[in-house]
Amino acid sequence: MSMRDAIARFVHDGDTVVIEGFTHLISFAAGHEIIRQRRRDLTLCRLTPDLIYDQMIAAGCARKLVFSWAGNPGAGSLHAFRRAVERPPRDTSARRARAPAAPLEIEEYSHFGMVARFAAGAARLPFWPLRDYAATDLPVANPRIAAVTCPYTGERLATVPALNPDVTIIHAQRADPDGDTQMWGLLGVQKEAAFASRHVVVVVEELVDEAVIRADPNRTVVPGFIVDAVVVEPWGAHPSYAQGYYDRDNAFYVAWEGISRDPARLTDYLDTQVYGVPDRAAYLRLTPGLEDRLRAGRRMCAGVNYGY
Amino acid sequence: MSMRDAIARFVHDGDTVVIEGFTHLISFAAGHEIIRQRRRDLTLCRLTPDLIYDQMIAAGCARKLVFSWAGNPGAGSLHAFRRAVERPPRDTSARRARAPAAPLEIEEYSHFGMVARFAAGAARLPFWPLRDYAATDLPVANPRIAAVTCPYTGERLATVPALNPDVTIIHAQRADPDGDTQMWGLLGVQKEAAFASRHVVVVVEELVDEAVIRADPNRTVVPGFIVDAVVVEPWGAHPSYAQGYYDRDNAFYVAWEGISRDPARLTDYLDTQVYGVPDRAAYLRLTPGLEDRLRAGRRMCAGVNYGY
Amino acid sequence: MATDATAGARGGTPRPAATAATGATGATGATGATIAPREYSPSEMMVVTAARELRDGEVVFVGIGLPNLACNLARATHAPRLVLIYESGAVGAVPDRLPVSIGDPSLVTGARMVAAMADVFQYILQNGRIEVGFLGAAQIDRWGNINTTVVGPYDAPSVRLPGSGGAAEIATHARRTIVVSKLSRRAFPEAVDFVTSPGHAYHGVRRAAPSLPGGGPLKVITDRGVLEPDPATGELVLTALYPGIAAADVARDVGWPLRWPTPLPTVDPPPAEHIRLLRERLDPDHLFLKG
Amino acid sequence: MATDATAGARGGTPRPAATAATGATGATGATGATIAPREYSPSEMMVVTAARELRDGEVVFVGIGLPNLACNLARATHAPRLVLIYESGAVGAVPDRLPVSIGDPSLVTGARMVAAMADVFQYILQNGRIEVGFLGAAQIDRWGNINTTVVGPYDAPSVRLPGSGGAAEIATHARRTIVVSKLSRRAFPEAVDFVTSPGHAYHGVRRAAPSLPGGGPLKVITDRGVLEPDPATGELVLTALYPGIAAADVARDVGWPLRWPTPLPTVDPPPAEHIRLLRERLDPDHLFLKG
Repeated sequence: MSMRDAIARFVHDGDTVVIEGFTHLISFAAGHEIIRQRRRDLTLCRLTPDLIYDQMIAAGCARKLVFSWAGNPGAGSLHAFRRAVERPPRDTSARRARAPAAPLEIEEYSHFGMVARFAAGAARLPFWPLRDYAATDLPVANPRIAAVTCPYTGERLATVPALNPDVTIIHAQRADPDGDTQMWGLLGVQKEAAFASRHVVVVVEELVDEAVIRADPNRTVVPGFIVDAVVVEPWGAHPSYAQGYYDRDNAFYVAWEGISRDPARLTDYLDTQVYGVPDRAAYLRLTPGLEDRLRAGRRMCAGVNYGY
Repeated sequence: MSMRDAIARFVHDGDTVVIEGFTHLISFAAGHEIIRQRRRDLTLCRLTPDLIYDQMIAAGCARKLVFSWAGNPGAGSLHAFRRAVERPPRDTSARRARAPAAPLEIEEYSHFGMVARFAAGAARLPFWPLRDYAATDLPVANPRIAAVTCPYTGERLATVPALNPDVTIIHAQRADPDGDTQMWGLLGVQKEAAFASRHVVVVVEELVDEAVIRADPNRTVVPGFIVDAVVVEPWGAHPSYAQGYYDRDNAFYVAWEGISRDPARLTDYLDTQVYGVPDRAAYLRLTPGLEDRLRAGRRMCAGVNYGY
Repeated sequence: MATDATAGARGGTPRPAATAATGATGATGATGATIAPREYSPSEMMVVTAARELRDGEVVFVGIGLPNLACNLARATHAPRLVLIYESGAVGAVPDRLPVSIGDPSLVTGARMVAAMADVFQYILQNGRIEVGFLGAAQIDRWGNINTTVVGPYDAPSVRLPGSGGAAEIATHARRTIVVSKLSRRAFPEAVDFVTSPGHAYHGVRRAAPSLPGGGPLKVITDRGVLEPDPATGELVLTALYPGIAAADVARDVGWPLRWPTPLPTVDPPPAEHIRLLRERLDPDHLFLKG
Repeated sequence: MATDATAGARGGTPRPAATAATGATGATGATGATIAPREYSPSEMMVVTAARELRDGEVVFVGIGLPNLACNLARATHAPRLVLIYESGAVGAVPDRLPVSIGDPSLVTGARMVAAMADVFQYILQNGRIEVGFLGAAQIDRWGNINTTVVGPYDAPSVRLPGSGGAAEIATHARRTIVVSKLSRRAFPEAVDFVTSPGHAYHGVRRAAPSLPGGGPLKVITDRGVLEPDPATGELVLTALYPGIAAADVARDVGWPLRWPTPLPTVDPPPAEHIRLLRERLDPDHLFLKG
């Protein structure tokens, strides 16, 4: 399925949408297509909103953000996000200037809290218990953080509610046509997010024959029977990365600090790199030499024996 | 460390002991050494007691069994276990004849319940919630199955208490000297059992250089920093199996039905194959041709690229 | 309520004809001639009947023995895209020998995925991803409750059975549970000695979500016919007979006053091609198709 | 109770001299000559001081920047068997470049293990397997409470910071949390605007197991000296100064009446070899050692 068709079919206005991947394997291609298709009122969930949700917030796709760490890892801030939530005191003119196109609701956890929300969703439990948030202000800021009493010890434990998105989109190194998906390197919470979700779209660097998957079944993270669509989109994670395929574009992450700080530059970025191209292939053509700069070196591991 | 030293050091009378591995990678070598060292009053925990706990029960090591499916998979019963718990009515002479050396206490769950107990232990939570046991007699038979109320939906969910063994012993294909352990094929609940445990002993087919582990870090299931001892014991899982090394000895599993049904034959088995040998190498020498019969064929998978 | 049903006499007040076993997949016909009862064994008929319950593309939680053969027969005939999941974690197995245990290495070699058991039970089964679960039963009672734990009292059993394994979870969560069990008075009592896996009523209370989200044992495939729960009461009633079998042949070995509709459908006999497949390809050594 | 401590005047009632930063590992000496303050930067001194907190073989939950450099310095000197874990799941990483994010691919290539984040947080961190956790802090207050969420009110912040990430969990579960933060009045207020990660007292109640099983922020390593909680009250007090710094230089930028024992130990200056290692091998481009 093309990315255009997958987004048209599985992402609707008002949906709860997850694009997961912790630094690694973030599907920017999917985020850009959602922007191009001008989806609105989305509830965007991710541990780390990262540049992709900053772009989607700037483009007006988001009604609400559910997250646990909203920064530009190693480089600075997500300024579109910050403009949407900051309210500088005593300077009403600045405040008006900084106000976003639409107000952004936030629902905030810690990483563990988000992981636990996905785990509960994947296990079809209404909550997940965790030992966390004692003596912090997070449960005050977010009343959805609640508590249960252990029936054995009487201890009070924090709980978070299950997160069951309408659609989860994950990027992976490879899948077969049935959607059996293999990834390696950092795995984040993709498995939990996929199992928690009503629909799952997998975007891959390579579509491989079923035999490739079956040769190493322990490498499969998401089984095809929970996958609704497989989209083949090489370099679909750039400026994020795909271990074994291409490196993270750290220069772009650093550049985002300046781009996102300036609404005009951000608009220009969206116009050129997102709205201005029809698809990921065209996006890549905008930056000649990108592939050569970031293409992964070779560090192959040996195989193992599955015989008996 | 030798198996003898590892058992001497990490398994004590009265301990709660886990030898995990679902059909695959069951450390019979460890079980036999525990029998040889005549440990007593152990609380033995496993989803499937399998032949190894039947042998340990017969040898008088166990005070209590915690389990979820006590059969001989594909072949019949665990008769030492059955003799220890069955009380045939109306036949007191048979009852006396069938009574075990020591009475065996049992604590019973379903597979999911045992998995959840290990997961709670691994997460250092006092309980784990699961949607299970409604309208069954298991919570009547086992009052440790309790319930919590979801703080969001009001739904009552079953709970099981955490299981934190004194020692977990797992068999794996390979580890490095620091204890970083890789396995493939069926993974059972080894990861959870290891993380839940105060001590962890890993028994491996092969000790490999750290570089082998580091070449494919996604294959590591148990990190060295939670491992207390690495024992190198080729064929240490026989008659269970190690994917890529040797097949399950199904003939022995079938034969166990007859051996374990007859206390005299069972005693003879223990005398010959367990007490009668000093270690696993000697055990293997008792059955010439065993390795040739069961050695795995070759079904290598390809490696993947970890470069960037 | 279940108590409404206990008054029903044998053969009386038939349940509305729900899908009979024959209606499921239309497995017959396409592959040609069927054969006479003496040309197939009761076990073979059970396997063929179970296979007909499976729809192409379904996700099936399967054990060893007859259910495994039923799945393989379905894959070889009308349901090539069936996804088989074993509680051991093997997903999409294509064993090149008949596995003797659900943890057999042949289920791993060439599988689509190996899932850790924590994921099998939480993310697959409890998640509601399993469409069909197969169970055996040492005992199954009038209300579909299944016992695989003990014969006699729990604390002093005359026979200690293996226990639940994953059975309680399958009967709780699978959308449809199919029980495969040979008829006998001992195996089909009025009430089981111990409820290991939930049926359709427990001490008079009908099963319901959210604590029991799955459908429970919706088909009980025996060696003489098929039982299904009466939708109104949850009581198991006879809904189809194998060729050459009379309802009384079933009722004789069932420990409660068995009811059935009139007329009572007869299951199509197995196509000759399916019997050939079973004998020549799927269980050539007759490991599981003995009786 | 925390209220006991609020009466203590600056410099008064010193806490019993707990392990000063210099006592941790004896990192100096073995590698020879130390150097004068003008020959190393405050950031370098912070890294060297943090490295001394680490004991060989410990399991450390580490972030990017100065803590990462501190761990690498410790590994290159007295703690070669330190196990580094990043919240991204990389265990035992040996990056061949300086990672700019905790999810950098160089942390995976050649690592000992990659753990899924559900396992990192449940089986490693909540399990109590982390001996040392490093945290930064936009604000840290008198009681060791850390804010990385907002400046100003939560619903209308003047500055929106990234939030917790894994910080709340680290401060909850790591046996010892080490905070690395440069001194400023803004960063060391009497009370933080928002408690993201728990310190030693919250609204007057001291931290305690089981809800807070870890030790909390037991060292706060600044660019001028080291603060530690008074064991009796949980209040952060100055326990060691860097060479050439006076206690008043620290107190000036701390938003509460800072206390310290007399005499106040001075941290050993960095060995020349450690500074060379940092500059030439561990951060040759001065990516993190700017100031």
